[in-house]
Amino acid sequence: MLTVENTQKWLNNFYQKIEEHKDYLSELDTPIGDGDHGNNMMRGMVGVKESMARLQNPDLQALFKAIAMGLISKVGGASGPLYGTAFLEMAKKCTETQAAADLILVGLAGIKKRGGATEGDKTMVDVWSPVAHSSQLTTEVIAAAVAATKDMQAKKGRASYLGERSIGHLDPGAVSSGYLFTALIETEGIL
Amino acid sequence: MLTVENTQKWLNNFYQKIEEHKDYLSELDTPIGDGDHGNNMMRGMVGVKESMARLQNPDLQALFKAIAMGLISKVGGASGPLYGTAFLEMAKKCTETQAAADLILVGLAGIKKRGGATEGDKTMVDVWSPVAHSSQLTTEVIAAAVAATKDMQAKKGRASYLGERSIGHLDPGAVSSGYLFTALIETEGIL
Amino acid sequence: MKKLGIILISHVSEIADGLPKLLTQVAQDVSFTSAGGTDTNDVGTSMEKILTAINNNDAAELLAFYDIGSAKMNLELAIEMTDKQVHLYDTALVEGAYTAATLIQADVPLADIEKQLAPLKIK
Amino acid sequence: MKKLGIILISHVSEIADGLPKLLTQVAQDVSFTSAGGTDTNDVGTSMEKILTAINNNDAAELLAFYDIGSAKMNLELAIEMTDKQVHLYDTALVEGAYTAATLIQADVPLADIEKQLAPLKIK
Ligand SMILES: Nc1ncnc2c1ncn2[C@@H]1O[C@H](COP(=O)(O)OP(=O)(O)O)[C@@H](O)[C@H]1O
Ligand SMILES: Nc1ncnc2c1ncn2[C@@H]1O[C@H](COP(=O)(O)OP(=O)(O)O)[C@@H](O)[C@H]1O
Ligand SMILES: [Mg+2]
Ligand SMILES: [Mg+2]
Ligand SMILES: [Mg+2]
Ligand SMILES: [Mg+2]
Repeated sequence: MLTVENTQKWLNNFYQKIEEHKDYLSELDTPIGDGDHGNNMMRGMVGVKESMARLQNPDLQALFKAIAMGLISKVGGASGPLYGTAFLEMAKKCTETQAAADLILVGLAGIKKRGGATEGDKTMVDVWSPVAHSSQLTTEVIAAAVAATKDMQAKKGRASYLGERSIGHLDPGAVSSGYLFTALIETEGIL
Repeated sequence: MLTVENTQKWLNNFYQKIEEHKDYLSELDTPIGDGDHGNNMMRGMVGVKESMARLQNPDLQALFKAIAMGLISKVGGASGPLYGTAFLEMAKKCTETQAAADLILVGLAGIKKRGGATEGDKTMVDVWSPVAHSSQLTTEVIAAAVAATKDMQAKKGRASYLGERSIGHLDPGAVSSGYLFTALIETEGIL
Repeated sequence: MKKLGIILISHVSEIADGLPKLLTQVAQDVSFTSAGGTDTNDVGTSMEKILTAINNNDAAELLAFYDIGSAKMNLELAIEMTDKQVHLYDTALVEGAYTAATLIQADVPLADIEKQLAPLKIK
Repeated sequence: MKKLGIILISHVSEIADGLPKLLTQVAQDVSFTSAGGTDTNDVGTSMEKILTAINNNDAAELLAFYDIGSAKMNLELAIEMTDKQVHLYDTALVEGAYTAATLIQADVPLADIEKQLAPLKIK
């Protein structure tokens, strides 16, 4: 069950993981992209932190919106509107249900709508979807989903220009999404 | 028969016509183009004048090359490489024949090669071609060829984007080509 | 001023801001606004900049052209946040915008403009 | 440095000079040179500037992309005046150059690059 408090903790934990793995994410984005995913996400999470800090006694919806706008205004790359739309959709849904599984599901739908990608296209969808559909979210589920992007051929995003040559590399957005859900598992009281 | 002397006179006469009709040519280029044909040709003819002035005792080939390079380096629009290529082709041919009819014919071929336009596409080709193929070049031949572009639909150049809407306007490059050949008729000893 | 305006979105501010120079030549009466680069002017796009380009355009109905995928996503987000009517085209950026500008200037109706844009759809 | 380079021709210098910013991000080892505007930096193209862009490119074999028709004519003239091998593509300027840059960086052979450029041919 997501609350204002544990959602803030979750995002702060995600911030730390992005900070820690920033260079790795940009490295992953170099052979099959433009090498900025780590920097993009770091800027985005700084935006989220600032955005959250400006809130005064927010409800869950206001919090999700602030997270979304932080990402949308600061990332600058595809992952900004994608993660941003996911959190916007969560903001819409969270007055109805606060169950993590339900909110991840609407987030996934938002990402799919925004980017037009589906499962197997070697994008963050390939982590969001197995996570959203897992009966019990574990680090193994996440690790398997992230790893599976390695053998996929990219059909969306910059990596898709490389066709078959995109095979053999992890998708950077899948890896950062893995951190998001690992941070979720690590935050007490959500699952 | 073209000589160094009468070719210089011809181009100087063309310069004057361009100077006189500069605004009209740009006006013609406004509804079906970008409104710069007069300025382009004026810059080009200043280039030709400078280019010719730098020559010392040129032969006809050197003169044609200088004319071509003046146009190519100064016009900045489609008419630069088009007129330029016409004069480059004349430069190649003029060691073999100095008859105006022959040289206009190779000039026409150069324009067609460079721009890919053919008769009826509403371009300068529609003046060069009737002129090149006329048994006797008169101002009537020129006037008729220029006027005929009015009812044509443009298939090449900026005007072609307008499709049927290009009908009803004279082609600016056809009009400037009309001046070129009127200047030729007016230059004694060429025809 | 024409009823239809054009907005231009690129990852690079110089491209977005340079395009109106090409287009104004053939479309003096069309309003062009552009959004290029991130909010810190790095390579990327900014939803806020796109929204500003939409709002600053003199026309109420806009044709939008962009360079690559992530620009489209920020564009769509901006479109969801404005009251203006914005038509988004997956055509070649420069060539699509050039074609549209020429046709708007000549008062061609939107349906006919879209017919001429169709073969320029490449993404 | 890659064996293939890219030259970018636009009527507007900002577009020609801005494009390498977009492309270098995905192709750090490709040489990009550009020619935009006339010799007096007005809207248009300059055969001499194009020739300079060809000559200044670090690669001996080049892929050339341009915006609209008259740029192509000056480009062809420049190609006739250089010893370098220059391949001219009638593709969308930005999108064609982006695709080519990505593929050159990944060491894709020219024949395969051309296959991927084919659907982007719009002029
Ligand atoms: N159309 C899309 N649908 C879903 N995810 C996408 C799409 N395009 C890109 N992505 C995700 O975004 C990641 C790249 O993000 P980032 O590097 O920040 O953006 P950019 O490619 O604009 O530089 C990819 O690894 C992929 O996971
Ligand atoms: N592909 C072409 N073949 C032949 N002539 C052409 C072509 N494109 C344009 N023209 C001629 O060039 C003229 C326009 O010249 P100008 O205005 O100087 O160039 P631009 O269109 O680049 O501004 C047209 O009126 C037409 O006669
Ligand atoms: Mg990236
Ligand atoms: Mg990026
Ligand atoms: Mg013109
Ligand atoms: Mg022009």
